Amino acid sequence: MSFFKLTNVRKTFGGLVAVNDLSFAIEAGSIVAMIGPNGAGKSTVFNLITGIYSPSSGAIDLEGRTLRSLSTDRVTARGIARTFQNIRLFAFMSALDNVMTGCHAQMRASLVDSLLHTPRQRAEERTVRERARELLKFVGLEGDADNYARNLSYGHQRRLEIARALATDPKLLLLDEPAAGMNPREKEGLIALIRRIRDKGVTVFLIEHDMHLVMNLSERVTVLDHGEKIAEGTPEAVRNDERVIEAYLGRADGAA
Amino acid sequence: MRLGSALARLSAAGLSAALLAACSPSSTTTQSTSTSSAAPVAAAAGNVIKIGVELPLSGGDASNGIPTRNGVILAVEESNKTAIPGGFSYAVDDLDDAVQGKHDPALGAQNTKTFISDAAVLAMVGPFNSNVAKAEIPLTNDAQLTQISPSNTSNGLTQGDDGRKLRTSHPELNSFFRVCTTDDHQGAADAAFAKKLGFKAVFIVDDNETYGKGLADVFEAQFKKGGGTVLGHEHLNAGQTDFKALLTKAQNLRPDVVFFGGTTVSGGGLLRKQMGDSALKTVAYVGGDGISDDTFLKTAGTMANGSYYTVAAPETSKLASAKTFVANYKKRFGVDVGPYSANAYTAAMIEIAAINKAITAAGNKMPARVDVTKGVAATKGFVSPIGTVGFDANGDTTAPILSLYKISGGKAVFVDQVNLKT
Amino acid sequence: MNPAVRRSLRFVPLLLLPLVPLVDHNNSHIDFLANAGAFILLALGLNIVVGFAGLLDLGYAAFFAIGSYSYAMLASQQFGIHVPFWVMLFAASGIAAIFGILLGAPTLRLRGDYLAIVTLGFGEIVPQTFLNLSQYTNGPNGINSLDSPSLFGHRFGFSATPYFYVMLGLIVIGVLLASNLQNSRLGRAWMAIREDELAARHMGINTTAAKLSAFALGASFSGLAGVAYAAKLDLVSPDQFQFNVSVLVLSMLVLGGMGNIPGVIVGSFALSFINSFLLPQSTNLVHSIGLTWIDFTDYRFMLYGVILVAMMLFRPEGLIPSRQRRAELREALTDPGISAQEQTEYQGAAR
Amino acid sequence: MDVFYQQLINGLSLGGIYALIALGYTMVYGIIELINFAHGDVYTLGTFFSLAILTGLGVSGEVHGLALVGVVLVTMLAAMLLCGITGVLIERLAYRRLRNAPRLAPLITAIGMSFILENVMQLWKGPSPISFPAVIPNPSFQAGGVEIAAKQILVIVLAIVMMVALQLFIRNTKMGKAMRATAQDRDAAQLMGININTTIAMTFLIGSALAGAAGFVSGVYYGTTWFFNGFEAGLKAFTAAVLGGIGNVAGAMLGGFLIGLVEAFATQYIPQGAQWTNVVVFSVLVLVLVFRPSGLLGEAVPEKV
Repeated sequence: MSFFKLTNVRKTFGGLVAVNDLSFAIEAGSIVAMIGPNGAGKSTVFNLITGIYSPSSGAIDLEGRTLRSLSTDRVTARGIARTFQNIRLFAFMSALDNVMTGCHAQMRASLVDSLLHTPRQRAEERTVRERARELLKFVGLEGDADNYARNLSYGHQRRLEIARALATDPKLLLLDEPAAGMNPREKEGLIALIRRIRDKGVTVFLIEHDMHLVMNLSERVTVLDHGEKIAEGTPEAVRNDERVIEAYLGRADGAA
Repeated sequence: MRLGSALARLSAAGLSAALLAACSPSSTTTQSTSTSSAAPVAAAAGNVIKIGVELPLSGGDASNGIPTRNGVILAVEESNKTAIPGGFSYAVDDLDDAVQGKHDPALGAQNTKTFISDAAVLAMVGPFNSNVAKAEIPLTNDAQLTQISPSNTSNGLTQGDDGRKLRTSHPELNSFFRVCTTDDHQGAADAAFAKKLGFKAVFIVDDNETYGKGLADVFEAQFKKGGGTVLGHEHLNAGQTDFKALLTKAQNLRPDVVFFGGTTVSGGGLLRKQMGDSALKTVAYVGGDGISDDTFLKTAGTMANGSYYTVAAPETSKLASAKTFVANYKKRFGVDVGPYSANAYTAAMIEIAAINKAITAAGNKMPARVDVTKGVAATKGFVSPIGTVGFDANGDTTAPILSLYKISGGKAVFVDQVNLKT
Repeated sequence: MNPAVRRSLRFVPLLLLPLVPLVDHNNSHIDFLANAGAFILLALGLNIVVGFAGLLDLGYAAFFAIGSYSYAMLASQQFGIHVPFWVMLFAASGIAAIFGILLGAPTLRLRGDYLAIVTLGFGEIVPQTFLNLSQYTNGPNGINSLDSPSLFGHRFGFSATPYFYVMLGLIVIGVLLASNLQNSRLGRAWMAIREDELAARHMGINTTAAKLSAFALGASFSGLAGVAYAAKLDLVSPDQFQFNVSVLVLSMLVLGGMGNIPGVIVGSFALSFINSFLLPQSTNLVHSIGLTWIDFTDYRFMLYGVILVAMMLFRPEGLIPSRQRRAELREALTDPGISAQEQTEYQGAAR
Repeated sequence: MDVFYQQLINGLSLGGIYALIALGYTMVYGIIELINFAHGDVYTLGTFFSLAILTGLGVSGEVHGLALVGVVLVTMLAAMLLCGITGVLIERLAYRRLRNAPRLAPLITAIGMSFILENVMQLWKGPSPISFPAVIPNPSFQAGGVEIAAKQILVIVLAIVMMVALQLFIRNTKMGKAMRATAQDRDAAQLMGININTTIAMTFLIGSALAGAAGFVSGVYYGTTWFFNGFEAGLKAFTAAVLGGIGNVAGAMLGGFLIGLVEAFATQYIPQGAQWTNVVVFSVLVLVLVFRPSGLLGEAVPEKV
């Protein structure tokens, strides 16, 4: 049984087919990537996984249990976290609060606890605050805990988004173009960070345009074009796949 | 209109002393204050006794309120020319209960509290509207402050269980009186007049307010009792301007008269006007005193002709005691009397007579409010511009006289008068 | 002096508040303060909905009406039921909360401005229904002669002083609860929803449940205010709960500072004061010097309007802002380039 | 059945006024996604302006023949122009600065503008209903037991003519195309060289002018107005716009007529229905928003992520 699996997933908007008959599997503890030209439907796949859209047909399973018709927050609670292509932090909350918000699903404080600040609630707040600080440290933002998210640099915002996603305690982490807008040095740092995340036991599934990063990091690559899978395999295999070269690499190299 | 503001009820107009203390909340003893108890009021400022006037004085209702207030002003001015025991003099303290042009019960209650906390106020005239009275009666009952309304016609204010419920603090001593007749009288008079005029099938509309609905309910019952047919009874929405659908519903039932319970501004004027655009163009229109104002003539335009209304007062020109009042009023204010000017004048005169007596009984000192109230309650055979007035145990007038008017040629013409004394 | 001590010293004047009725014997002042208290409670409640969770509720007066009518129907001779005032405080806030959930459950997935309009529609329906169901509510007459609350055998009657203490007590409780909420798991969830609803969902926040709880809690505050206010006025009638009451409370929030509890209190007190003292008093003043055609109270709605417009344009964070709200609302004004992008994202999230 | 058809006419003529107001709502919402709360008050202002113009022209009663055409055209066009300018001013003063602010901000400002306009009108003409001269002779026609007044035909025809004219304008003129482009993607439109400020101002001009026309017609039709008229009418017109599918011109018209019909039929067929009309209309609003927020003719918009 695969850790995570898409089976014959299809999504249409009106008459437009965004994702067509897509199947692939991800093994636990791996780092995999999805590539494809702009508009190939990559972000739509993420949105299908996290319950923003529901598939027109097909199945999505995590650890053998279907995610179908689960709302986004339930998907998160099942153990799938994500970052966004265009950063969606809580811009006017501190970095620490951003990460603490990510702990929401793990927290048990009820409405009554929240109203009365019961001892249980206060203990939980302390624990969560500690955990959030650790996560900030893990991504290298320990100095930015009290800054507004929007006042952080671009690269730091990307890291904060990862810390926030990790706060939900995911089994599978979806990263949507994590390296976009980063300089080469930041990218190296990011590669190291993603490896450390995997070493913690989190499976990483990323969308990326940066071939250097993809080839360096990922164990398997899925290639999407016009909503269809055109290739799948190790980075080397994909790199040499003729359809991929034709559909994607030839064009993207020039663009990147 | 419907902006019956909650904030407005917070607004206590006429708190001139209050502002001082608001600026310096620590000032302790300088304020002359009174609790709302029935204890003799000792620390009244100066030797002026105030008659509190609580009426709608602004906006659309002002055409009712201002001529009514003027009646009180005239009574006070005339009384001040006579000898008052104890060297006191009288003054009018008026508060407006209209919020954005419409009477508001909550503001009325607030105004009443203001009067209650002013020790110089020994009696009130007002309010004009029954729903306002409902909010005020428990307060004046608690303070045992006499309150005479010139125009409240709703039965429930004084009679039956409803009336008793309002006298929460002092069920044994009523302190609310009225010199006009009640809705059952007005509604009954309307029904009697309607029958006399030969109408057989009525369509009833009311404005879903205390006065209008009460009047319409009594009319409905009485008209049926008199053998008439009630084809329908509908309630308007506040602020409604389109009555076409309602009139279609009505015209289809072929009434020979439309009865309206309510006031001009709550829809009475517009409803009549729009009848002109419907098949009910030639059908008669009957209402209570709520459409007895000039605004009705303006709003309904030419359609005002053919409308009838009753006023819960005798026609002053038919009453000898009224002639002097009408002349004096015209001299003082330069305009003709309003429908309730004489009632307000009478109310104030009854209060002043009772206060004068109470002053003498208290050894020419400021009397207690409760004694004034007892004096007013005992009023019998009081000669006034509206006839001979007295109060029954509920505080209702013992001489319920109603007049019917018809509008023709853009003017109200006296038609008939009934005395419903039983 | 250490800063914590200095900070707490700022609150010492608040401790003097309970002494006001002992010092100021003018009934109308105490009456005003008690009424203002009811509006502070309402504003605290609406702040949970609008300030914390960012949901614009334009029918808030409906919940006030439900609270008031609950008391009027269950603690008067209307049906011969006489539930004690203190029990009704809880019961009515519960009833109001239930109506909050009933309204919220189907509508909360709507985008922000649609939600505003639905609540507005609800705000129109509720008082009209109380008016029309006259066999239960006495229609336009309203219900009066409500049971007077009593404490240890002392009947409140018509004196404003006991209500002043009731309001003060309720406000203290309300402030504690609201600030607890703000600094809790739920409070953070609301903030997150306000900032980016879609991202909030990805944090595992059940946004519908979080919004519903904001709606219900906000409604329960107005239930409390409704009971206390109805008992104090001894009357409920349908025209006490029109749209302008909802707008008035919203103006209080906008004036003081949405999302910030001290700001909300200052805003609602200031507006109550202006309405009850400043406008009538200045009218009396100009009347006394002969300018009788001027009536400042006629400009009341102009005032609300000007407050809403001017504050949103020039000081959207309110007079006493919260740090976060200030940043949110300010930077959108000064930095159109960046926020334009955010705006489109925000729109996406709200759909 | 006569009653049914009579109420149909009543409903359509009431709905015609809602429809004219709804057109403005839907245009503004379509282009800047703002519920222009003050729009209902601009409509009332239209009646007030018309009244002032008629007074200025010295018209106080029925006018006949060519003079009638002249008076109606002059008054209505002038009222439309004045309302249009008012709308543009409101946008410039109260909304433009907030175009990029969180959505609640301009909505709150719009409510504030509404209160300001109401108060201004109240100070102008007082709080009571004011009468409006019956300019147009009002003969009525019998059609199979149903009586149709000339004014009712005027309202219905005018609403349809305005809607069609607006459709043609939006479809065929350069400005109309700019409006559509701006509505779809403001940034892209700007890149294409469209002046966003002018386009939005133009939207307010046209929408408010239509409200002005509605104001004139309502004055003539009811022979009365008052400062608070626009609150409820505006709310119902917004309901109409939502019912038809907000942003959709034909939908606004359809919604307007439907809401008018709902009111007329609720009055007729619900026992004591008059008092329930508002409850029924606002329930329709709630139900439509809950079950079909895109309205009858609108399209569901997929979520942007």
